[in-house]
Amino acid sequence: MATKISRVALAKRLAADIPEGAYVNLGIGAPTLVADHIPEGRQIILHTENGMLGMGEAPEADQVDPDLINAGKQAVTAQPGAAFFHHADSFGMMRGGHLDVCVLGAFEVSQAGDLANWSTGAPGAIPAIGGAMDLAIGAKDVYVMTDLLTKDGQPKLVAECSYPLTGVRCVSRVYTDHAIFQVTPEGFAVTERFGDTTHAELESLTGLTLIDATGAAA
Amino acid sequence: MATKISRVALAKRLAADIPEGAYVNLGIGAPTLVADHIPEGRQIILHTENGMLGMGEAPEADQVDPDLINAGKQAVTAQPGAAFFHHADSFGMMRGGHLDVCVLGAFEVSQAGDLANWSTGAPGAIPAIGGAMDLAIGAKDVYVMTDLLTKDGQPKLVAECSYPLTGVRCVSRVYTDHAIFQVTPEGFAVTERFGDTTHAELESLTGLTLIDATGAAA
Amino acid sequence: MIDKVVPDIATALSGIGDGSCIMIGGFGRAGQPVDLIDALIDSGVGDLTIVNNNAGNGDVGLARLIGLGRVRKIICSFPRQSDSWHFDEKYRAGQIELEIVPQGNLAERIRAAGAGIGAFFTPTGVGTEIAAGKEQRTIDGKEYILEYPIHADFALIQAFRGDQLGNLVYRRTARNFGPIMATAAKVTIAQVDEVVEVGALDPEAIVTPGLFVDRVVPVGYRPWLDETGAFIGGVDVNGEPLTTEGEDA
Amino acid sequence: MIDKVVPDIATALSGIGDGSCIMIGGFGRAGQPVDLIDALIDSGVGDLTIVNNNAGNGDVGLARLIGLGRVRKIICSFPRQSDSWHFDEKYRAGQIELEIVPQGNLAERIRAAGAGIGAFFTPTGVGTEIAAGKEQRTIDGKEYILEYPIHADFALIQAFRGDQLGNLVYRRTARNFGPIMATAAKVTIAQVDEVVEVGALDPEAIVTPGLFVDRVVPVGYRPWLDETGAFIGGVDVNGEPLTTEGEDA
Repeated sequence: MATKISRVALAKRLAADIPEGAYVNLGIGAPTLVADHIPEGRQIILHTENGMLGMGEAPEADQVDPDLINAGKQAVTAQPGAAFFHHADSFGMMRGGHLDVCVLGAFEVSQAGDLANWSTGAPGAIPAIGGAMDLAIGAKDVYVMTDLLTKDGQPKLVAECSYPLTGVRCVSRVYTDHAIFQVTPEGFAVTERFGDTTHAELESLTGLTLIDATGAAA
Repeated sequence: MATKISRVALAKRLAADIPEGAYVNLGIGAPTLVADHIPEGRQIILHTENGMLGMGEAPEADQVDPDLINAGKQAVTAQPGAAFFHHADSFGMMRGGHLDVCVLGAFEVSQAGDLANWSTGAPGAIPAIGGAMDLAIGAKDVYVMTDLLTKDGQPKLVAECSYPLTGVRCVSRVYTDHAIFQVTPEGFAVTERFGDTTHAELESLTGLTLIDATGAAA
Repeated sequence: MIDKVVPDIATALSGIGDGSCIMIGGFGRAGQPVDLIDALIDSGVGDLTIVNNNAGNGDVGLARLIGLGRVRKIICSFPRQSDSWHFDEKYRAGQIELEIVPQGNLAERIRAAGAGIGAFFTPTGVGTEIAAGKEQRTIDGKEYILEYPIHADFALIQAFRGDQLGNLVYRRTARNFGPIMATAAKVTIAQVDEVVEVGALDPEAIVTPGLFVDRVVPVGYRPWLDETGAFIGGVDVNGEPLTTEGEDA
Repeated sequence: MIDKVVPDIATALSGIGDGSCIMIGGFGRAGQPVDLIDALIDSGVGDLTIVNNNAGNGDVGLARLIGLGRVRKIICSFPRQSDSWHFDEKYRAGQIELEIVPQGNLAERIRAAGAGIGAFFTPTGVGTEIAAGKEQRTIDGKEYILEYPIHADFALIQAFRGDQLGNLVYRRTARNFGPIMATAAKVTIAQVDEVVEVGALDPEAIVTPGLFVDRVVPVGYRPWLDETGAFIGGVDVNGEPLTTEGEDA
């Protein structure tokens, strides 16, 4: 049996945790996959911070409307009951804590829930923040969806972030291809392991002391 | 010849100074008279801080709409091109300096342009501010429209206000039944006297040293 | 399916208990959630903190709530009116706490709560009594005082039409405090004249997106509108039917 | 009669001189005032400070303005993109100053300028590089940094329809920065697809009241709309005509 699950399986697993009626912002990249895997019959409402609630899926090619895009500047559609608003209102919704869930990618997440996902801090790199810092504090729950390891095999779950921070103590849960980690005052708690991944392996891969919470009631 | 003009004549005189295309908020009471005396052919747009631009005159009795009122909670109408907005947007317009003129009543105006018009400070009086303090700083020019003297014969133009202040250094001009006074760094400058009022009389009535600017170019 | 429409006013108000902080929309009769306020009175809750522009008029609505001694504290801009006798009496007797806030600062403080702003510098009130004890600062040559957000447990507002998702539109100057109060409360309850199909409200014209609204209760069109929502008039500015001269005679 | 409609783009841009601070609306292609930007380039003005979400894409519009060396400083949230080579080159050469602002703080700072707020405490950016040198404060147990308004001399925005009074409505997510930039500039210039009669825009749905707008210039409906303003499509997300497979082959 494998020690990790696919990106699509992870999107599906994360989607299962988003409750009926939730207002959700899916960050650019992998998190957008979550929208395609919401369980049948469950209604969630997608926010896109450029100014819409009720975002729908991508349109047919000949129906692309350059005035109807998401925060990744991709063409989208509007669902019945959608609403448009300007940038100050849209970011006010996030900052004011009205969204239930933001799902974001990450370079690193620290045990304290600090998030680094906007810059690798490489010398000479041109900075670009966009909505990253707003999204990091933009919902009641901020979920990170990511591979546990970088392509170089480095863990993305760390004691302290080495990359420039996007937000401090903002992540509530990390969905990785190996396991789900809850951020707790005592550090990362593993709530679910995928495949035949063991607790010891997760501790070995991350170099962290992890709490085993897989036996806890859901 | 009289030494003062009527309230209606004063409204007419003030109205003549409001330029074409101006955005104007007329405070509760006497200032509302100004709306009826805008010179023929001149278009101004009235703001009411409860949430409308493009306020029109009072409706016929059977056309009163409780949902269409001014800041004095009187029934009004909406002119073509009117727009409705919420309270935060409406007061943002004022605070942000987007209105050209506010016309307000006053208990006292000081030489420095301080305004007192919300409370006489009587012991035991129940306070009520409403939009007064917002209006006092709510336009590029704040005009006060008032009798020069109280019913007891006390001048409303004073060296320093004795009543609780509504705003500091906020009044640009005072239109009274005796004369028009511009607030300048050197004190009140009389720009126009009504009837056979003399400069000496104005100084006598107010007890202030006044600048005679009636000879200045308009 | 998301359905925020509740069947009746009592259900709409469920969870409001003693000691709650409640924002109530409206300016004059416009935008007053009269049915919700009446039901709040009937519910018997007390020790309330109320946020409203005024402190009640006459013997009904908010005035009655105050008269019944249910309001511990009121945050408002203009309590004293010719017919605010219930408030006046409680205030003079020291039985109600008053926090008076200039109307624009009140609106901005409510908006700040909804938008997650921790505090803001406003020029309104500088140099006046209301600046007493407040932090003052000169920024770019202009003076400001620091004001803090006003949060609430519940907001009771009136809107014109709403849908199952909680999207709301208002009517004319009845919009006033509704859209900002909806953002500043933990639970926002809207009475609407009519509930319409999801998709019937123009997405370009929705004023309060459903995200801010928890419960929607339809109460029928206000008396000066017909059953389609069109204006018919025949009332005074308080919404009371016009008496004919014949009746007066 | 008030008439803010100007006959052509050149008139619309009159008064913009070297050293101006200019806000430019848009997020992606949506809401970009492309005709105004092109005319700004043609006008030859330089030493500009530009406020925009990005720092230009490809070789047109804002990217071209930057490439031509007309921009002294840019205030934006996301300059680095796959096709931001003009900005990248100027930035690496030290020929353009960059003030990077998280997108929500950028929006709120623009809104604050329009609403007369002197400064505000925001939680966005706390504990990050952008908090460096900024005043920090704990309010009600939560940390915030202090941010200041961004004012401009001119705002160039795109709206869908406008009238002679300057009232504007937008189209879908093209609304983005337009309504707030309109409030924050001394002179706001809007390109609209069509000018309609005063009174034709629904007073409940006007997004930018004319008070905020100084000049309105009609430029015709955008390519993905027909002559009535109805959506017809046939373009990619950047508004470029779709190439047929036959043409590609």
